[in-house]
Amino acid sequence: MVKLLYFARLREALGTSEEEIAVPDGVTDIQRLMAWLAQRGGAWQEEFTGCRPLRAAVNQELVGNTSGFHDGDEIAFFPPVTGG
Amino acid sequence: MVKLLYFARLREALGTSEEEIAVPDGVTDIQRLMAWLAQRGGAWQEEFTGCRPLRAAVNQELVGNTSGFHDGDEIAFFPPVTGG
Amino acid sequence: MVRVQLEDFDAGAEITRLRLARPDTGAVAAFIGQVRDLNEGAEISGMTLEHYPGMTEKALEAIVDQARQRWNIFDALVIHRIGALKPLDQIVLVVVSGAHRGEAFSACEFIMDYLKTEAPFWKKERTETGDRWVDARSSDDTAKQRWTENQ
Amino acid sequence: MVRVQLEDFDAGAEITRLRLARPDTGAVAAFIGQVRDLNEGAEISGMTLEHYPGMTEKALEAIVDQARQRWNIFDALVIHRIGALKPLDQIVLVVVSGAHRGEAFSACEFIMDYLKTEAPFWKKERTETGDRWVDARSSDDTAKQRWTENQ
Repeated sequence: MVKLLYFARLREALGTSEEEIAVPDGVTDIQRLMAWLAQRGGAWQEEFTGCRPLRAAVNQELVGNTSGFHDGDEIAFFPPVTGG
Repeated sequence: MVKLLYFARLREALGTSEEEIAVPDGVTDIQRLMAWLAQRGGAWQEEFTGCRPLRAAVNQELVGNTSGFHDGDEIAFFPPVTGG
Repeated sequence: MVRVQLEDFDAGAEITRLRLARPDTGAVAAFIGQVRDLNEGAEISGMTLEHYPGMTEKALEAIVDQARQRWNIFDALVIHRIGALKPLDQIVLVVVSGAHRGEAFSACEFIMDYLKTEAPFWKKERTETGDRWVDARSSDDTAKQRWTENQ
Repeated sequence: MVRVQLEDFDAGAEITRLRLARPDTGAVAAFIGQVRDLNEGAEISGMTLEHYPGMTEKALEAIVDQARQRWNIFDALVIHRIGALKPLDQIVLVVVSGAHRGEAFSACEFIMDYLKTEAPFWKKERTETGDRWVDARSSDDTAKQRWTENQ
């Protein structure tokens, strides 16, 4: 099981802010996780196929798309940040 | 007649803060004025022979040593500034 | 120190606190960001700032740590607001104290540039034609890149 | 605006004033310089700041004008104190407001760098072994030169 979090525009587009979910074997990095989420279709497909800029964090650290993750991790997806 | 002003360490070394004075014909720029003041000897010689860094202003504008001046001008000499 | 809060802050009081904390402090650089009444041609009546509780604080701490490692500064403070804000409200305060001005200025600007690109905050603006999420600006990426080129 | 004064100033109030002056202000950069309790290895018990009445104000105005020509800023304020000061007293305040942070930061640092090398102020420090005039620092000339090289 991993915990997935969605923020800001992405949260609104997906209509959800978080979920706890078991991912299939083989879905072991951010890139594969995004591809798997995109298969849900609709907004998921639009958001996770890489057309819109998206950032990912694993356990609250920014990571690149090739970064792996493990069972129990907290994985967040969000648009480029716009604070300050 | 020109008005001469001295500031900070220079003022203390010369023991005077200002004077109104007629300069000889031919003393028409800062360099020549400094040489003429150096001829007074003592502290004047020490301060105006160019060994210590000195700045000059004519009518409250910083100028270089080759700048000229005219009758009635206010000419100031002072060490490099140390504000802020 | 890093604070993420709903409440407004007293920039003057924070600056004074850092300024007086050490008698060998010679320089304090500060930055305040506030909500503008217009953005990209549209009038803004307000905005909401969302963040990622936990990660946002960590990201800000990491940015401040980087600044401390890179420059010889005494202290650095970041306060960033979240929630509903209106034009002329303060959004962010960065204060850096040090012995001399050059390092205080650089560290303060570095913290802002990194905050703009690495700290998880998102702005949603309220305009006459509806709400909209603010897009990230490429100029912010450019501003951040300076710090890696000028090593 | 430029002020040369004996009295202390309220940095927070000045920053707030510039910040709120225009609703399209997004960024305020500020700098405060204060008297350190030590300089070049000696303990400082106080200092006296001398200036050139008339020229000092003109020089500061000229520096602010240069900053305004060079960057797209909304307002700039310089307050510099003269007379007797003691450690932890504020010496100088520079505040710059603008739409965006990059120009506010640059203009604020530019004003300080030019003030340090072009505005007629002189510091005399009181130390345990007597009074001494502070020497100009070559690092201040270097800091100023950056602005002509980066055109």
